[in-house]
Amino acid sequence: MTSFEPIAAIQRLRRSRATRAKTALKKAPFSAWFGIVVIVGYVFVAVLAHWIAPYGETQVFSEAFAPWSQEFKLGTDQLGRDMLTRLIYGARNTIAIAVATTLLSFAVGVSLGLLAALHRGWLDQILSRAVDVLMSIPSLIFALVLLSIFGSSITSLIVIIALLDSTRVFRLSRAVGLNVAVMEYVEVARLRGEGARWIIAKEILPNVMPPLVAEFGLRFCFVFLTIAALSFLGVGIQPPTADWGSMVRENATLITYGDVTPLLPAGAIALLTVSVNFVVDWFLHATSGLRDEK
Amino acid sequence: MSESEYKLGIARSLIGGGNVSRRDFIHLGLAAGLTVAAADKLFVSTARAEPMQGGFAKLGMAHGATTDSIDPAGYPDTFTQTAFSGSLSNSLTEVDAKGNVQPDLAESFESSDGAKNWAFKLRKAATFHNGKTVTADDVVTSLQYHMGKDTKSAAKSLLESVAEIKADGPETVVFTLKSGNADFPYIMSDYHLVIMPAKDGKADWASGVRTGAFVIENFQPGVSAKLKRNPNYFKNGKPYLDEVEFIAITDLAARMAALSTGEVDYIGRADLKTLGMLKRNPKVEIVEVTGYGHYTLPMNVTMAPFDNPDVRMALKWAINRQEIVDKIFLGHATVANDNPIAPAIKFAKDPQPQHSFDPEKAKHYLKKAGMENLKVDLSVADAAFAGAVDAASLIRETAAQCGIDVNVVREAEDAYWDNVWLKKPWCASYWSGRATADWMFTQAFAADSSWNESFWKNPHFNELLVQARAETDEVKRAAMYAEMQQLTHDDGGSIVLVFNNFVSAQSKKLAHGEVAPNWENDGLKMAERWWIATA
Amino acid sequence: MKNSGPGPREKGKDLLQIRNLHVEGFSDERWHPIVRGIDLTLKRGEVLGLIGESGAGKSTIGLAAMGYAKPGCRITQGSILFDGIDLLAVSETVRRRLRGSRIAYVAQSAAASFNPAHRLLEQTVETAVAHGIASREEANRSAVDLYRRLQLPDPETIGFRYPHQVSGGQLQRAMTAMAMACRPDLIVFDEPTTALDVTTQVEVLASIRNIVEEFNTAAIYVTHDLAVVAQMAHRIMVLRDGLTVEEAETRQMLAAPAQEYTKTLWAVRKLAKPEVAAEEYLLTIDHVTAAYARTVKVLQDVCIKVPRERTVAVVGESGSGKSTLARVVTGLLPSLSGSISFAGQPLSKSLKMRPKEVLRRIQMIYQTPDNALNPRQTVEDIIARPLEFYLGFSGAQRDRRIGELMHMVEMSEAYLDRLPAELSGGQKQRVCIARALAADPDLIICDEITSALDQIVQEEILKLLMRLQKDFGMSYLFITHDIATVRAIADEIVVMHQGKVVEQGMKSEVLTPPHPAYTERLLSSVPEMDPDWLTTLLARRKI
Amino acid sequence: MNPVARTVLERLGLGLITLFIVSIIIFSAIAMLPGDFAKATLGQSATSETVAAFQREIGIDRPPVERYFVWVAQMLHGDFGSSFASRTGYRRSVAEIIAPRLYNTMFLAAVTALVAVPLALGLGILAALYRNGWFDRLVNAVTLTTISFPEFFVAYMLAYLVISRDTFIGSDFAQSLPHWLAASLGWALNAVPKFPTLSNVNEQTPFWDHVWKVALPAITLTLVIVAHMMRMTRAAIINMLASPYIDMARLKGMSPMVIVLRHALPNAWAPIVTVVAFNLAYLIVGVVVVEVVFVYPGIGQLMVDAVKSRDVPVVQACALIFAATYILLNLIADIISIATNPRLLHPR
Repeated sequence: MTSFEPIAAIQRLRRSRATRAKTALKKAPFSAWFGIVVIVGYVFVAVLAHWIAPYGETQVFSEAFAPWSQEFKLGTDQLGRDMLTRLIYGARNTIAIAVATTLLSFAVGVSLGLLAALHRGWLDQILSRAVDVLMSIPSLIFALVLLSIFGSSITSLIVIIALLDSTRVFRLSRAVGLNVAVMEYVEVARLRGEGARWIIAKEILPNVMPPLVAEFGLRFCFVFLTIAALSFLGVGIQPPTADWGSMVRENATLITYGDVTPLLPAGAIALLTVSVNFVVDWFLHATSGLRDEK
Repeated sequence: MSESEYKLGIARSLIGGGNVSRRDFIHLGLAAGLTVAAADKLFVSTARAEPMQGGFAKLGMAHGATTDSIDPAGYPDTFTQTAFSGSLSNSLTEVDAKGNVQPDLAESFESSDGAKNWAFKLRKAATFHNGKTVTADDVVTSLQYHMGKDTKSAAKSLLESVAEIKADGPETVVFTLKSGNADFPYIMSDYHLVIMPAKDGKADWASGVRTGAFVIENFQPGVSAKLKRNPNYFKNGKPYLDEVEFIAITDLAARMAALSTGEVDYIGRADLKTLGMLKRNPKVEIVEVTGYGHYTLPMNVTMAPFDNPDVRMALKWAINRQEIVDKIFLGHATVANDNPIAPAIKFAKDPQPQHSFDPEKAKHYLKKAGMENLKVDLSVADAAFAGAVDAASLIRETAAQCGIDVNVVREAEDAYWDNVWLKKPWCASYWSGRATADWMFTQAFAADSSWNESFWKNPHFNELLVQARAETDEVKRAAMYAEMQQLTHDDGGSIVLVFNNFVSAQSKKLAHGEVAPNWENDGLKMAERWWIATA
Repeated sequence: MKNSGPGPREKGKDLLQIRNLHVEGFSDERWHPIVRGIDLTLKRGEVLGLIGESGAGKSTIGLAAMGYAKPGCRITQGSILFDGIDLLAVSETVRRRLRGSRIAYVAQSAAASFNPAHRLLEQTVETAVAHGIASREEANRSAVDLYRRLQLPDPETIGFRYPHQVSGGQLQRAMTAMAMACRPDLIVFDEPTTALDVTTQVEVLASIRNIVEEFNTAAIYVTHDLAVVAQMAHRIMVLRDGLTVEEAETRQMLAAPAQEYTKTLWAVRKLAKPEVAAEEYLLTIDHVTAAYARTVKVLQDVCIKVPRERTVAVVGESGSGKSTLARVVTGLLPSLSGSISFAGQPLSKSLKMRPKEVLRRIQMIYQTPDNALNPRQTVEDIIARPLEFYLGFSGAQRDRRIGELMHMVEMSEAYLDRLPAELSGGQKQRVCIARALAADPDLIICDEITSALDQIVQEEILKLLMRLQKDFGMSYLFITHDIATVRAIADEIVVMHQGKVVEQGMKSEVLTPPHPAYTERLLSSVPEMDPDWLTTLLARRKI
Repeated sequence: MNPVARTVLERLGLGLITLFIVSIIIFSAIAMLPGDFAKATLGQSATSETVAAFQREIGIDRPPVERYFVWVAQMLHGDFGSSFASRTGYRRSVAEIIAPRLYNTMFLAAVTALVAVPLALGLGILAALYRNGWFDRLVNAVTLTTISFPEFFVAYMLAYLVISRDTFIGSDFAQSLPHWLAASLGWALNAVPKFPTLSNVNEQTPFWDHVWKVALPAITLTLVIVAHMMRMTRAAIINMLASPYIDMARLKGMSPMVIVLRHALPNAWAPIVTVVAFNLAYLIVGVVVVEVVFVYPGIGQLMVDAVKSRDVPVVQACALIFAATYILLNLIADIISIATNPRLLHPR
């Protein structure tokens, strides 16, 4: 079946990316809008945490587990810290850590994955086997061991989770990279004599962005869950830094009695995860050009 | 005795005899001036006060690991301690609910030569589970298991003071100590020092054959241990239960849930946060005793800035202990005063003044020390004690108000005792407490103790310690201990924050007498001492 | 077996009537018209050829005849009356029952249109069984019969093979069998032979024609190839941009097209460049043998010389090794043995060993510009890179040169900001040419660069290439399967078959008989405009 | 050679190398951890003498390289060695420690898989069939939400459901609700089966009892893994729906259901089984959190315990089992991918 060319397109000049984004946004479904609004809200809160939060991050008040009131909108936590304040600072810390972790894991995973896809041969073999080895070790327990070795500072937390996560990013980027690396325009670049760095950065990367961005969104969310699971196993973020994963863990026992406190940070994580996924779904749908019926 | 008390007395004795109905009892209670509800409650608790035979109890323990074993060289946590020391085995002595030492496998004990020589006479009726009589040789080999160069026992240091143990005939064991110790029988109650049968001159721990109230039936390390009643137990009538199962439930929420759903009848270390909510469950009851255990923040006094007593004093005044009790332990603890001797222990005397949160005093001492911009690291992990990290967070806040910058360093929980304790200048620590002042001081404050966690070497304190140990005049002894407690309070390197309470929760199905405070789970002996009230 | 041409046949009554059909397609967040009011009538047993360039809407009309619009398309207006049933008015269930049983479809790429997971036989009988037209046994028997009639090898067992296990030509015939399985009244053939080699195409065309005649099935035959449609259709309808240009009986249409557009379509075939003998050789391929997995030799002992300022056309069918030849010359596939010299210097076998200057002097242009242009780079990025990379151009110098290059390939500078997706096929190929020119090369390897293009566009591109050669004097190594293209552009011809050079020489020598057997077969299989060509050819081959 | 046999041999060979490297990594990681078994066991009551005696007895006073090779030699004889928790005259072989735990883990994984995999496939297929409809959106939103909560949180919520079955009516929360709502919620909660919140099984637990006891962990894990598999199933099928042969099937008059099941699904197996294998591997290697919450004696908790106590032989054995599981499941996924792809199974 031949593809049709829009008749009107020939005369039209290229529209800027901004206008494209605008038209795309206009057509975004409700779920995507919802996701975008929530994410923007979170970022807003995270960036302005210092100004929005009613109290200091670690400020302690006399009453622990205070009920919701005018003074403490969401009550206080086990140490008498304002819950709302902790949640707001939690947004800042958690999102910052998750962003840093995901960026690092993508920097490592994508560059190595695309390099493997481009070069194939022994480099690909070595990297792929190394990734196989890493993936065959249970990541949560391995992270636990590594954190015990290197100490659970925020830096090592970020680096370790990022490295263990990067194996998956490697696999994905290698897989999508392979599809692009066989394209003729990559061959053209190789025939021209371009170096690997240029080919990866200019020829391959721009063409594998959609699946990578989608994966970025998902991995970003999983960082929260990983931190929560690690803090469940006793290694996590240094107190008194507020982060949602640890906050869920600290208050988890209250769930058994139907107390809503642990729902707040867990809900914060869940809302963000769902929102990111909505946006990712829409993004994938919009960029894949995959048209199905209806 | 008032009339109402008299009537209640009658009622109680009637129930004890089993010949009074609930309705009759409530009538008598009403006559004695009680409300219906109160009388009913009294009926239930009184009825439950009389031990009954039979039944199966499932006990949820807060610990348990796959490396657990029945080897008494170990017993690292409440699972092994309660199941294998308290239920399966006996030591020579035990500590009762009042804190007094009582004979257990020994029938009696006496000292001579300024408490330097001790003779323990064994019970005649005592037999091992395999029917063999307990002899003095068994005792000697059992204790020697924890002594000597090659022992791996955690109790080794306990017996450091013992120069010689020998059997004097089949029923008497004689101890010769390196120096006099009036409290020696207390040491013999330690949960490691259980008596095992001797086999080829060595203590045979692996067979699981002991003297205790229960016989081991099935043990899956880290999961559960099932024990059944020892019909030939030397204590008359005990134990009451036919069978007990200890279940390792390390997760707090899981433990609480298991009790709520009735899947276990008892849980150790209940969750303080949700205790209030658990109390609303009509089938559940909370048991709380103030133990000997205490949480400390030892400062290494050989290192700057803690080598300066004024810095230590400033920190002692910079901590809001009441807040820690209220928030970390939710009131289920007692404020301590930098003195490790729990109020329930003999010779305990609260030193003055009570250290509390006082920024002015803290600043005063800081100024005196010339360190107005003090910055210190506090190394903590919840491995030290549950809530250590939170407590450190609170300390950081209060210290900040005194001009002290406390940097809380969260250490890895693994290997905390190996890497942090006795290594970092200021960290968190836990002592389960000792039954006597001497024992406590000797292990944690004596200059030559390897567990002197603050490396505190006060010459006067150490002199007093040796003198008091051998002193048999109770009054003089009391004075010496009071002075020592004042010294740790004023000069010592350990900040003793709080004494902890043992908070457990149980189904009302279970009943018991007064609960011993020396260890958790009724002095580890709950299986032997408790019974099922309503079948 | 009858081998008569598609002469006037006895026509039945009207089977299909399409009136005022409008179809729209969705792209760039907008609905665009694809078909803009088409009327069409087809009688029982009649074959109608739909012809036009890409974008003319011919496939869309073919599908609309089945009451179907591709995902992303919609029928907005009109009526489609099939045997009295208004396909647009009835429910999807009714349409579904008609599809496959009374109206069948044969797709362009059989390889892609057969489900790789099922055996041929299962797929052949699927509709008949699912619609309850025949029992499985009957359907199987009938399928074997059809395989036999369509001259498939081993008709009894071929049905048990999977699609990937049979050749393209066989698949196309199996697909025809699948369409025939329910003895439909109408079959839509959508470019059924476009993806095939010419020699295979002849056989498939013959099979299709026979079976359609045998069952007196009406057909809509969609193609862009005039010579093919001339063999197959009774009547031809020329389409452009979703509108009918003209419609007539085949012979009449071929003899006297009425419309200007139709005439230009007809004219394409006449381009031919006079050959010029070689003076000096630029590239010498000497006894080169190459293989992919070290086992299967794709090139065997190939010797080719490319003269300066001349075009050497390498002709062959798929699998002949002609594209591999390009890869060996560019260094992408190091040869196993033999040597290549370029401008008198030996050429390193591997790409990595070649200096930048050598890389610059050999450029390559690919068959599908869609794959050869990075969809995320603008035209300017694409053309600028060789200038920066090889020549170190920047700033105004670079911009000026880009302007010149755009001018050379006859494109407006307004296109510089566009992404490839916003260009037409011909424009994309021009950008590829501009990119190659930017390096100022001595040799350009053109790998089937026109075969994905419409014929009118092909002609323009070929003309452009010839002009550029005249102006700048580069050599072309022109790889193609299309004899018409060879006629148009080559000075010398190399015929390849199964990795070996069958024949080479000046164009005139190679194209004039006598030929070696393979060349003969290849040349004779190229369809001609004569409606009797197929009949004659088959008759001749039978001898 | 038969492509399946070749893949199996190749992968098993690579798998052995992987296992070897994993064992080195794990061994070194544990060696780098602060402390050792003796110190970890003795904890606060350690003295240098007792630690030294302990180290001598279990042989960790030897240099790590030597210990590693001793361990390798043992492994080559098929002996997993003894746990450090062994004492003279009281051997606790690693195999004996692991066997019941492994069985439990496999049991839970099997029960979960039996529920989760068909559920995920079914939902995925239905979502693909009714794509972009309300059913699709609903399933998507629900599954997304379940994976958005930390695992232990889901577990506790389920436990809460079971607990509040009995306690809800009397709770403050219920009192704060309007009466009718509280009553109907209470009624709904009553329909919740009284699943045990404690999954403490042992070797004597009868089969059906075991199934009953793992109900909550299995449900938790199902909620955790279904989303991933379901989304992949849906995506893989929809991806296939863009193929020309799907167009062909439509033009052959096939119904949407037939198209999805007969034409799209058989070609979508490869990505689906890959993701299913990934999740099954997770069921075996990644469930430590759920094991802790429901006190289920599985191998994850065993490994965490062993890491904490530095019981190297047990850690090594667990790591190898996990790695082998991962390798085998991936191998099986590859075999299924080959078996469902005639191009690979029947080469030309």
